[in-house]
Amino acid sequence: MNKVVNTVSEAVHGIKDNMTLMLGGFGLCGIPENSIAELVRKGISGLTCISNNAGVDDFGLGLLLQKKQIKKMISSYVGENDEFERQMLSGELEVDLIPQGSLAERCRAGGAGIPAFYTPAGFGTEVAEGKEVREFNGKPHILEHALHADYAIVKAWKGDTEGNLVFKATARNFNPMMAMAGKITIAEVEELVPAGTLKPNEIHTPGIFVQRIFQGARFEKRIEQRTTRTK
Amino acid sequence: MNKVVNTVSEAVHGIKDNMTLMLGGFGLCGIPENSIAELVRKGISGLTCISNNAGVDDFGLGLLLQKKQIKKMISSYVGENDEFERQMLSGELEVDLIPQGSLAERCRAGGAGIPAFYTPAGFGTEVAEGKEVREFNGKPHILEHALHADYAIVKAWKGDTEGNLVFKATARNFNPMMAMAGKITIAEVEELVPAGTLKPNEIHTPGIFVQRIFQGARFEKRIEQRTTRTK
Amino acid sequence: MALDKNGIAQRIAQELRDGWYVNLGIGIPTLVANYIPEGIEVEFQSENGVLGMGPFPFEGEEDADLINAGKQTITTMKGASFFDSATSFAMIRGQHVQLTVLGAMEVSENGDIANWKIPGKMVKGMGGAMDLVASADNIIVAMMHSNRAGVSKLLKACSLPLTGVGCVKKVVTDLAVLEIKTGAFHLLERAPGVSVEEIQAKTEGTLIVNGIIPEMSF
Amino acid sequence: MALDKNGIAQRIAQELRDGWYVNLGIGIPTLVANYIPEGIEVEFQSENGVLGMGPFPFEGEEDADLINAGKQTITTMKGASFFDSATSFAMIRGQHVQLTVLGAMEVSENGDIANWKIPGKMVKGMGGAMDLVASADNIIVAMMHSNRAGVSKLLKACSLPLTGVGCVKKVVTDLAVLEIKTGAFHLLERAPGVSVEEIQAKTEGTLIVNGIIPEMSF
Repeated sequence: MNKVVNTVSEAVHGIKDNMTLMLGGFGLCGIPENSIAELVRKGISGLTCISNNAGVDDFGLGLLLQKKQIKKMISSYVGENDEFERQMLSGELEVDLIPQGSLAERCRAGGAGIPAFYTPAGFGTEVAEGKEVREFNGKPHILEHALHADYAIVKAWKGDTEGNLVFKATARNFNPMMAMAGKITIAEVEELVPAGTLKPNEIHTPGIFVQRIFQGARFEKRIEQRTTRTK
Repeated sequence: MNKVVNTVSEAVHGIKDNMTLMLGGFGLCGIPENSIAELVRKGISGLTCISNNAGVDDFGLGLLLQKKQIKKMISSYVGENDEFERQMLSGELEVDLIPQGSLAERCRAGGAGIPAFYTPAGFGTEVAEGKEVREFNGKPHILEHALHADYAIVKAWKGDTEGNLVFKATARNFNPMMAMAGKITIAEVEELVPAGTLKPNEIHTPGIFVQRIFQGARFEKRIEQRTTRTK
Repeated sequence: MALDKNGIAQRIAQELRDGWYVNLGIGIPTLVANYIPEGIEVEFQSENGVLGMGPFPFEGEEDADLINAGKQTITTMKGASFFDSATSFAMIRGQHVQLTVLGAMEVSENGDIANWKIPGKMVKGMGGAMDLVASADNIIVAMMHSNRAGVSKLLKACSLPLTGVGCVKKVVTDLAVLEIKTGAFHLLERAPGVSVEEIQAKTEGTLIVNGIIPEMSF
Repeated sequence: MALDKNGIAQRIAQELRDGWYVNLGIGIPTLVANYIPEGIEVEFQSENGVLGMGPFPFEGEEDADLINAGKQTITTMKGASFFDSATSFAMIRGQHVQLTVLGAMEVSENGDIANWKIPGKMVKGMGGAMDLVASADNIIVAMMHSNRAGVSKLLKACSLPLTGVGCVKKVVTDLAVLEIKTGAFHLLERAPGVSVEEIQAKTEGTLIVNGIIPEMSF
């Protein structure tokens, strides 16, 4: 089952104004930077973006924010982005903040056909407002619903022509769950290899979850907080 | 964090009559056969066993059934075991049959701190009796609760001294979720290697889920349905 | 003449579409893999944790760690992957598998299916069947039209404990291809040489026969 | 004298026990890793998907694909593992992590914590904090006793939007170690040279002082 598309333009074909997208990554780590650049170039707007973070001012989803292409963000942490804060406080941008574990689990649930589940996270806080509360084992939990997206865009280290993916280190993060939850899932990879190259035992995301795959033309892989020690 | 115990006897230490155990495996594939043999030898009885299958008459959990050490089975499919059927139909053995996907998800939920979730599986059947039914997206779902165990016993291909595990092919099956859901998780492995040998990117079950690990003395790895084609 | 098991599998194989992921149950459904139409690529999922199942191994090449959901030794194709049971049923429940083919003891005219239990006699368990039928959009039942006692398996209502309700859309038997909709079995095709009258006689549930019913072609 | 941030971290490190998996939040908690007592082995989890975090890399050895939850470049120890965010929070929610250390803007005498939002002013988001505080059995808050304006952060009730309710069991500040139980802050230890009176003056919530309060020892 060949899933290969040749260009980023072909990969994001069909993404239209006002759609809901999931985008993998944690901070700037493991983000689909080629696809984001293409969405900026194409000027698709009114987007609802489900992504743990919102990039920084001049990289990642920050680029889409700068151009005001995002209508709504569904994230857990957005603290590295001045333009984001400005748009949110001014009311230009809708924001739905979700506990990180609930965000991850809601994406997985969306991909796994679990419409809703109970979690203790957020009980007694703003996050629980309007949500059902139920006690299990004497502890209150809130009901959280699955998340879905028209397109999920993920970034992997290696991928094969059948859409099987392998992630590197902490660049894995939200990518596997989002790959499961997209109606159409686009994977951009650093290295595209023939089917049969990746060991079946070592595949993180089976190709069944991926509809399109391409090798990104260029990965900047910017580091957000370069931290070192001295020898 | 060294999790190594030297013998199977040390590994199952603390397992007592009337406890609840989870045991990995699908059919006879990927079952913790050394630990099962030790439970038979020790004659621990009144056990509640959560396991997808119940072994065959003379191997796997079938050995514990022969000795009537099992009080209750929680499984999805038990069709390969005459003694099982006899004990069940005669009422000697309590049996809770659960859809396979719900069994897997309920074990995962137990390990992941999700007390309950909704699934469409089993709606309108015996499985749904006494369970809450709720509609999501116009489709009825039933509420299923997390499963937990006093001890989870899993079998892996390779494991390191810190309890990190790698499974082989379809011997993975229920083992990773059960490893998550045991208060104490025992892993028996074909090959025990020093920490640092397994690549961090290729570990299926992180050591945090494993409390004890040992290299099994002998693995028969019996094949249940040897099926071949001719050249 | 009524089809044999291989004939049923061969007819079902015509339902496959290029690019589909397919879950085949134990028994007749397993045989479908032998009749994939030319020019079509499909990939087989087995719920015990493999995608990209291949044919049975050659003798001496069996691997105890590599089996299908029927516990049979198998091989894998290029591009295969292994995963745990939770992920496997995420694929199924999340509707990533395009077609499920499974056997049944009974199917009713409203699409109910029973295939896991005969009270007091046989209780093997449902395995993955309840997840499969509750989740899949596209379910084909492969079975004989009547049981060994000659009693119809296409019923007004199932008499056995259900596996799922209102989920079966298509049934392929040794006698016919039938679609289930509007609370009835709609006859689509006859097995070669089998008459509409014979199918009618062997179908307990409501059978709709609309116009001329063609023979299956292979 | 009040402790500095490193002092707070050093005191918290005394709470570590051999064999624990520990999640350290951003800020002061991160510094705890520098003071692991001798003879004790702990492993650090970062919720973005790594177990077995090591020290920061040497210059030139940074890997953009290897960061902690604070987005800082890190290294890994022998026996480390990587996993996705769902698995990471399965560890946290499933109580496989024995200790969580995190910062706070406010803590109340019944164990409520606020650390993610100042309405109208600052909304960075809760990140993983809500999952951590709702799930962990053992939570230590590391923070300054008062904010920059000199206002106590140990309150009768939090004024800011909550991160979690009734979850904090212990607080270590620049002035004191306090246990939260029975709806009050119980003073356990004083920073070297800091008086009970000073701690009392700087604690808005109910403070219980029982007997002689020892100084922290390092």
